[in-house]
Amino acid sequence: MNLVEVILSVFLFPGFIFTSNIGLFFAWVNRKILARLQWRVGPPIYQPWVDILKLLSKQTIIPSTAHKAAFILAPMIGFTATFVVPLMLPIVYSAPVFSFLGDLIVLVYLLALPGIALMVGGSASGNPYGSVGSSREMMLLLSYELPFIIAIFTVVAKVGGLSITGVVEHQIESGTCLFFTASGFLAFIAAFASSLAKLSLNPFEIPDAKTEIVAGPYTEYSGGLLAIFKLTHAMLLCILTWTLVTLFFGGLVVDFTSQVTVVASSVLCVVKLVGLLFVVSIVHGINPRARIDQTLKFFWLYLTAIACGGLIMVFLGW
Amino acid sequence: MGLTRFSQDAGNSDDVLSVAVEQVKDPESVVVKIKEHLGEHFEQHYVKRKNRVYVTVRKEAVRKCAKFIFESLGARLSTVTCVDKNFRFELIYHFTFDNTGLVLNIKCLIPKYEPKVESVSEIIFGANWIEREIKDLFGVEFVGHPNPERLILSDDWPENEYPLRRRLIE
Amino acid sequence: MPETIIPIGPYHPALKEPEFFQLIVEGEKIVDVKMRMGYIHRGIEFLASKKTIHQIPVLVERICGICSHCHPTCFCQAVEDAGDIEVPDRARYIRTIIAELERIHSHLLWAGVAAHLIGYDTLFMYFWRYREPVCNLFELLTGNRQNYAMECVGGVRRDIDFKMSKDKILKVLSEIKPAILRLANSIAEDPVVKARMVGIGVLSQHDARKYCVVGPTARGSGLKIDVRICEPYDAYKEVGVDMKVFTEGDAMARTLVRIHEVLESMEIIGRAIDAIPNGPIQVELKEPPKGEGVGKVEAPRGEDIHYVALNGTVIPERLKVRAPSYVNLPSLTPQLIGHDIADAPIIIGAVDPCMSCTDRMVSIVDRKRNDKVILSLEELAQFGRKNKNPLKVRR
Amino acid sequence: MGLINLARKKSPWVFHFNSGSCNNCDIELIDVLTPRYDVERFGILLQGSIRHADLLIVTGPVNKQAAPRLKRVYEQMPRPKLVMALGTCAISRGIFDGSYTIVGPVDQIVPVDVFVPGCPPRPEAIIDGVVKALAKLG
Repeated sequence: MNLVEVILSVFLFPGFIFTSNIGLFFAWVNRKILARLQWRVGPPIYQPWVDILKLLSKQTIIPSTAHKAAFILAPMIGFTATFVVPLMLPIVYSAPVFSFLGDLIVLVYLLALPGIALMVGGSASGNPYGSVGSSREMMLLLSYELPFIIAIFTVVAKVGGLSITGVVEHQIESGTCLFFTASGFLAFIAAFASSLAKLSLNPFEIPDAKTEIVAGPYTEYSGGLLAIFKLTHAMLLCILTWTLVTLFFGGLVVDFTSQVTVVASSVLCVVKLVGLLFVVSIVHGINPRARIDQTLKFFWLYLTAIACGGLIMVFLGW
Repeated sequence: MGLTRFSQDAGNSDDVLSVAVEQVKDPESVVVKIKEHLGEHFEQHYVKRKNRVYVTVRKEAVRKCAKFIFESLGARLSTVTCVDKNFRFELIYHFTFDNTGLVLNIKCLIPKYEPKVESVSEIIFGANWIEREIKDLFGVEFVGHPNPERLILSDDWPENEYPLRRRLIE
Repeated sequence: MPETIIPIGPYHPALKEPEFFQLIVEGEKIVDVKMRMGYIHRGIEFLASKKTIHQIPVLVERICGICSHCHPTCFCQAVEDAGDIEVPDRARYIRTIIAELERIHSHLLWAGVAAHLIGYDTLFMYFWRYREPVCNLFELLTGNRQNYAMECVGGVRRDIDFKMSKDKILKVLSEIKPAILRLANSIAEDPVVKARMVGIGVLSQHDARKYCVVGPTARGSGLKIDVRICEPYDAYKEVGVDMKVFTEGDAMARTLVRIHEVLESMEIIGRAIDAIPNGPIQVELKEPPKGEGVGKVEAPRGEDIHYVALNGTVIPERLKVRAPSYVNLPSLTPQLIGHDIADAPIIIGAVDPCMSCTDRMVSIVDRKRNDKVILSLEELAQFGRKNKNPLKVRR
Repeated sequence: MGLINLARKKSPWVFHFNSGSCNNCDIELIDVLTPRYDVERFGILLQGSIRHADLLIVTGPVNKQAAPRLKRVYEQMPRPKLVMALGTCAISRGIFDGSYTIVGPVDQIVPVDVFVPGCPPRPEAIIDGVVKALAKLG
C-alpha cells in the first residue's frame, strides 16, 4: 500500500469524509425517527450538516475559568480516535486499511476514548455542571465498559481469534451470524446496551441530562469546539452501529460473484446498518432517563451477568 | 383501556384524615370554644356570613389561639395578612376548616411604634415563609421565629425601610 | 464527607421559570436545601393599591399565566364577599366551565413537563399534543389561548353561545379522553418511570399538615383538601365534584391525583354544559362595595386565597394574594433531604411550583452575599477547578 | 460567506430567558416545540446552555434582580448574537409599569433585534419573529 492510498483512505474513504457524512446522515435519521415517534415532522435532511457549518462559523469562547490546553485538546482527542476506527473495520469485500493481530483490542480502546475525552473536556471547563457531567460520564464509563469487554471476549472466544477480519470470515464460513447463536445473542444484548450508554442515548442519557445539569460536559463549549464534539457524536453513532453489524451480523460484505448478488448484498448491508439504527433510535425514543445509580446497578448486576452467561455458553459450545 | 392502577389505589375512606381532630360544623360554636379557651384575651367577634367569621383577640394571645385552633380544632393556616392601619398594624390569620369550608379570621392589632408579636412558626411550619415575608415588607417582628433572616428583600435593602409600610404624616 | 453545594437555577433548563435552589449535598445525597426567591417579582400587591376593582382582574390575571382564570375569579369572589353581591347563575356556570378547562390544560402541561424532567421527551410531546385541542377550545370560547379575560366583579364579561359550541367541546373532550387514559397507563406501568417516581419525594401526612400544603400535593399525601368540595363556590354545588385521595405521598401519587382530576374535570364540564341556565351574566354594581372579604378558589395547584379590604372607594385598601405554590414550596425541604441530586428536578417538579404566583410580591436586588454558606454559580465555578470543596476554601 | 449565512439561517438555536414574566409567553414558547408547531422542521432547537445559542429570547418586564443576569447572559453568548423581546411586558413593561421593582423593558438592558408583541403572542407570531430576526443576518 503506497502513501497516496493511505492518505486517501484516511481522509476520504473509509476515513474522515466518508464516515463523517454517513455519521451526519445517521444523526439525521436518528432525529427524524425521534420526531416521527413524537408525532412531529422532524428536521430536513440537510439539518446536521447545516448545524455543524453554523457552529464552525460561530465565535469560540474559551472561558477564563477553564484549563485552556485540556479544554481545547479534549474534543480533538475524541475526534481523532473516532475517525481512526473505520480504518480497522472491514468494508465491502476488501480487507480493512489497517489490519493486524489483536486489532479488536485496539478497537475497544479507541471506542473508549471519546468518552474519556468528554470527561476531560467537562472537568477542564471549570463549570459546576461540567464537573458534575464529567463525573457522571466517568461513572457511566465504569459501568458500561465491563459488560462491553466481556461481550467482545465472547466474540473472541467464539471465533477463536483477535482480528476483526477473522470475525467476519468466521461468520461467512459458518454461514450464520453470531447474533443467531445463543451465546452471540447474549453478547449482542450486552454490547447493544453498552453502545447506547456510549452514545449517551436514553435510558442512559445521563452525562448531558438537560433538565438536571444543563448540558453537562458540553455546557461551556461553543462554536468550533462544540462542532467537533457534535461531529464526533454523529460519527460514533455510525461507527458503533457499524461495529455491532461487523461483530454480530456478518459485517458489511458485498458478494462480487454476479451482478445480482452485488446488488442484493449491498442492499443487505444498508438494511443491516439502518435497521440497527432504527432499533437504537426507537429505544432512545420510548425510554425515560434512568438515574446514575440505577444505571450502575443495571450494568454491573444484570448486563454483566448476561454477558458472562454468553461467555460460559461459548465454552459449552452453544 | 382500563385504568387499573388508579381505581385500586384511590382511597376515599374517612380515616385518611387522621391528624385533623374533630372539626366543628357550626361557626358560633367555634367562637364559643375559642372564647372559653382564651378567656379575657378574647375581645370581640362578628359573623359576616355562614362561612366567614372574624374574631379579634389580644396580641398576647395570638400564639395560644393559633395553637388551639390548629391542634385542637383541626384547622389549617391559609395565610397571614398584614394591613397597615396608619397607627397600627392589623394582622389577620386566615384559618380554614377543610370539612366545612369555614374561614376563621383571627385579627389582632399591634401598635406601630412597637410592632412585635409572637411567632406561630414553631407550631405551624407553613407559617415560616409567611411571617418572614411580613417582616420584610412591613417590619413586624415575630418573636420566637426559628429563622428570622430575610427571605425576600435583598441584603443591600436599607434597614428600617419597608416597601409596603405607609409613612405617617408628621 | 465534605459538603458541596449544587445550585439549581436561577436560570436552569429544568425550571422554566427562574428560581434559585441550593442543594447542599454530601457526596450524592442532599442534606439541606436553601431556596431563594424574587427573580420574577413584579410588585403586584403594590400595583393593586393603585388600580380600581375593575382593573385589578386584568392585573391579577397576569400573576401567573397557567392559572390565569383562578386569580381573577378569586379576587372577584373576595369583592363579592365583601359587598354581598349575588352572581347570576349563568355566570357561575360559565366560570365553572372555564375553570375546569383550565385545570385540564394546566395538568396536561404539568404532566408533559414532569415527563420532560425525567428525560422522557416522547411522553412530553404527546401530553402537549393533547393539550393543544384544549387551547383551541379556549380560543373558541374566550377569544384567546391564554389570559382569557372572562372575569369581572359581579359576573363574567362575555357570554358563551353553548348552542354553537357544546358539540365542539364535547367532541374535543371525548377525543382526548382515551388518549389521556392510555398515556396515564404508560406512566403507571413503565418500569423506568416507576423507578424514577415511586417512593421519591415522600411527604408524610403529618408533614403535609404541618406545612399546610394544599391541592394535589396535599391530596397525594392523604389530606382531603379541596375547596370545590368543602366550600362549593361557582356551580360546584350543583354539578358535584369527586375527590380522589392517595396516601403514598410520593411523586407518583401526586401524578395520579392530577390525572384523576383531568378525567373528573371532563365529567364536570359535561354536566355543567347540560345544566347551564339562561339569564343575565352580570350584575351592575350600584356603588363600590365596602368591608372586607375573603375569596377562595381551587386552582390547579391548590387553594388560592385572596383577602381584600375595601373602604367604599373603587380602589381597594389592601389586596393580599396567597397563591398555592407559596405554601407548597417550603414543603420541598422534607421531601428533598435524603434523596439524590438526580431526583431533585422531578421532586421539585412534582409539587408543580408556580414561581410567578409565588413571587408576586417579593423583591431582591442583588445576590452578592457575604454569607459563608451561599456561593454563587461563578464563585463555585472558580472553586470547582481548584478545589472540590468550596466551603472549605471559603471558611 | 453565502454558505455560512445560509447555514446560520437554517439552524437557529434558541436560549430562553425569563426575566419576570407571568409564564404565558414561556408556555407559548415551549408550545412551538411541540407537535402542532414543531419548529425543528426549521432547525430551531431550544438549548439549555447559553454558549450554544444563536438567538436569545427574553420574556418579561425585567425586574431588578434579573437585569444584571440578563446582561451577563448576553455577554456570555457567542457572536453573532440575536435578541428577541417576546411579549408586551418585554417591549414596554405592559401592565407592570409603575412598580418599584421593574427596571426594564428589555431594550434598556440589552440591544434587541426583534420585538414580538402580544399578551401572550401566538406561536405563529413567535415563529415569524424568529424568521424576522434571521433576516437581520443579511
